Amino acid sequence: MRLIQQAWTVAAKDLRSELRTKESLNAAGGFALVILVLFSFVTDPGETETLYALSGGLLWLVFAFAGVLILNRSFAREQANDCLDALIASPLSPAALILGKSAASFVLLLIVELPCLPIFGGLYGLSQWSSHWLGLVGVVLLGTWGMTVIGAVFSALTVNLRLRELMLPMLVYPLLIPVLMSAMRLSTVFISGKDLEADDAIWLRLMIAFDIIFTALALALAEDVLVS
Amino acid sequence: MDERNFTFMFYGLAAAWAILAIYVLTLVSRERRLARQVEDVKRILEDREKK
Amino acid sequence: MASRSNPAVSVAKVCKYFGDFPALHGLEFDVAAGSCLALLGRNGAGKTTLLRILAGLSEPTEGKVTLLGFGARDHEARKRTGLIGHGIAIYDELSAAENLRLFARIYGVESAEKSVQEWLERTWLHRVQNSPVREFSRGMRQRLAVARAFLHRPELLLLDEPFTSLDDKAIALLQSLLRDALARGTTVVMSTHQLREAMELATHVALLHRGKLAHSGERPPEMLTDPGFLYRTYGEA
Amino acid sequence: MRDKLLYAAGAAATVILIANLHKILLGIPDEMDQGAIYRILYFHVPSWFTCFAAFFVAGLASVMYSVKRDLRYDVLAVSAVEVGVAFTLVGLATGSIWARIIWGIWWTWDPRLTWALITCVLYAGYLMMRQMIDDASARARFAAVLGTFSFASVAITYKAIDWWRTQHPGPVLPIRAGGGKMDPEMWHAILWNWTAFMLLASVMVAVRISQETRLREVEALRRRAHAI
Repeated sequence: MRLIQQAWTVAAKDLRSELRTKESLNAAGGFALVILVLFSFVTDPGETETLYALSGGLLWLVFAFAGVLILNRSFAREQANDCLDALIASPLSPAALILGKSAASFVLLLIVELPCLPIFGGLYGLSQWSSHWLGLVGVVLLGTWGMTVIGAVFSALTVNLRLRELMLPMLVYPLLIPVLMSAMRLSTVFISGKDLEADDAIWLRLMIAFDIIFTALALALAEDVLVS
Repeated sequence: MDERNFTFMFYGLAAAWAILAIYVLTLVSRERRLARQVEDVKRILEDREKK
Repeated sequence: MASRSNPAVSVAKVCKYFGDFPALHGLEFDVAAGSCLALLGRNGAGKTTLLRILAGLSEPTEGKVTLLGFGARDHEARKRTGLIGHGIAIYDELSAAENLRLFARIYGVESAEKSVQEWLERTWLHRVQNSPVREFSRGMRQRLAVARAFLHRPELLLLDEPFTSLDDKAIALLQSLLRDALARGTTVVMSTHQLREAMELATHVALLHRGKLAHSGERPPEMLTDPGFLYRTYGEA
Repeated sequence: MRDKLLYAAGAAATVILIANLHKILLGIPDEMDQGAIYRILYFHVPSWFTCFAAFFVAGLASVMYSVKRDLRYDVLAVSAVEVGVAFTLVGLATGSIWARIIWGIWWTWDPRLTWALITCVLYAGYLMMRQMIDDASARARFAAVLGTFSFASVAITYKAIDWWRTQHPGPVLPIRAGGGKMDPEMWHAILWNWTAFMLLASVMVAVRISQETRLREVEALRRRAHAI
C-alpha cells in the first residue's frame, strides 16, 4: 500500500513539473505529428487497403519514437540539482521510485498517443478506425505500459552514461520487440474494424504476460538500479 | 558425394571457420593489449612509489 | 568513540570496493547520539564514499552500518535521517513551498503545511514561497536546500562538504541551525574541507587516509586555533 | 597448469572438429533433395545450440550477480555473452548461405532469423553499454540488470516466433515433437559437432574470464596509482 502511495507522490511531482514546462510533451507531440504527416509520402493516401494494413505498424513506430523522447527526460529531470540522490536517500523505496517514474511517463505518453489516433484516422480517411475504439484504447494502454516500465528502468540506467540519448533507444527497442509486435498486430485488427479472431487472442495474452513479467522484474531489480 | 551446390557448401563451412578464427584472433590481440596495460600500470606504480 | 551504549551511528567492519579497488577498508567506529563528528581527509580518502553509505545511496561491499538502531536502507532509518549532499536537490520548476511540501509528503511529516510555513519563515523565504525556484538567486536556493534537509526534524544529519558552496548568509544560517539541532540532541556527521567553520561545531573528529581510519576521537582543543593540527599529527601515517 | 588445461581442451576441440569434418564430407549419406549444401547443417544447428547455451548461462549469471553481488558472476556473464554472439554470427552466416541455395535469397524475415538478428543487436547493446561505465562495480550492477531483462525478452521473443507463420524448415530433430525423420547417423554427427563447439566455447569463455578478471585488476591498480 505504501508502495502505491509513494509511487503516486513521485508520479504527481513529475507530472506537475512536466505540465509546467511541457519540454518533453512538446517535443514528443510535435515529433509524432510530423511523422504522421510525412507518412502521406510513403504511400498514396487514396489506397485505403494498404493504409489499413500498415496502420498498426506505423502508429507504434511513432509511439515508440515519441516514447523514447519522453523517457529520456524521465530521469534526466532529476540530474540538474542532484535530486535523484535526495530521493534515494529519502524513505521512498526504489521500487516506488521506478513505479512512479513509469506511471508519469505512461500518462505523458498517453497524452501524446491518444490524439494521434483520430488525427491518423482523419488525415487518411480511415473511416473504420473508431469502430472498435474500446479495444484500440485497451491495446494502447497495455502496450504503453510495457514501454514505460522498461523505459523507466533504462532511463535510470543510462542517465549517467556518455551518449545517453543514443544508448536508451539502442538498449530499449530490441527489448520491446515482443510488446511492439503484439501491439502492432492488434492495433491493425482494430483499426481495420475487425473483431479479434482466435489467432489474435494469443497476441493479447503475450502482451499481458509481457507487461506482468517486466513490471515484476523492474520492481525486483529497482534497488540494484538505484542504490550503488 | 552429391556434387550439386558444392561451392556454396564450401563457402558456408569456410564462413563458420573464419568467424571462429577471427574471434580467436581478437582474443589473442586482447591478451597482448592486456599485457601492455599491466606493464604500463606497473611502471606508473613504481614511479609513484619512488617519489 | 564515546558511550558504547546507544550509538546513533555504528559502522562495523565496513569495506567498499569499486571493482577491485578498495575505497574503504575495515572501517570501525561509533558516533554517540547528540555528538557532531567531522570527517576529515584528503580528496579520495573515502569521505564521500562513507557518507554515501550512511545516506543509503550506496551499500557497503562488506560490513554493516546501523543508523539509530536500524539498517542503513531501512525505511525507519531513512525517515529519521536528513542529507545535504553536493547538489541542492530541489526542483527548479516547482515553487519553494511546493518543493518543501513534496519532501514533507515523502518523509511523512505530520501537520505538513505548518512545518513547511515554519521553515519557509526560518529561512526567510516565506515572501517568495510561490515563485518557481528557477527565479531564485543562488543564496535563496541554498537556504531552501537547508530548509529541505531540516524539514522533517531528522535525528541524524549527514552533510557532505556543507560549507563549500554556500554564501556567507547561508553559512551563518546553517551554523545556527546546526547548533540548535545539536542542542536538541540531534547527531551530526559532516565531511568538510572548511576546517574553521566545522571545528566550532565538531565535538569529535575522524581522519580517513586512503580508505582507512587514521585517527578518531574527541576534537583536540588545539584544532580551534590551528585547524591543520590533526593533519600534521596523523595525516601521513 | 590452468593454461595447459585450456590448450589441451582447445586442441581436443579442434581435433574433434576436423575428424567430424572428414566424416561429414565423406562418410555421411546424401540428403535427397538438397545436394552438398545440406552439409552446412552440421555446423548450423550445433552453432545455434551453442549460442542458446551461452545466452542461457549469461542470463543465469546475470541473475546470480544481482543476488550474490560477486564479481565472478559478472565476468562469467560478459564472457558467455561475447562467445554467444560469436556463435550467433556463425549460425547467421551459415544459415544465410544455405538459404541462398535452397530459398534463393540471402536473407528473409523468417521469424527465427529475425530472432537471431534481434538477439545479436540486443547483446551488442549489452557489450556497448559495458564499455561506457568505468567503475567495475557499477558496470557489473547495470550489466546484470540489462542481462536479466535481455534474457527474459529474448526468451519471450523466441516463444513468439512459434506463433508466427514460419518459413524455417520444421522440426526434424528427434528431440522436438513430431521429428524423428532424420537418419541416426546424421543426428550423431550433429551431436558430435555440438560437443566440439561446446568444448571450444568453454575454452573461449575461460580465456575471456581470465582476461576480464585481469582487466579489472588493472583498472584497480590504475586507480590506486592515481590515488597516490
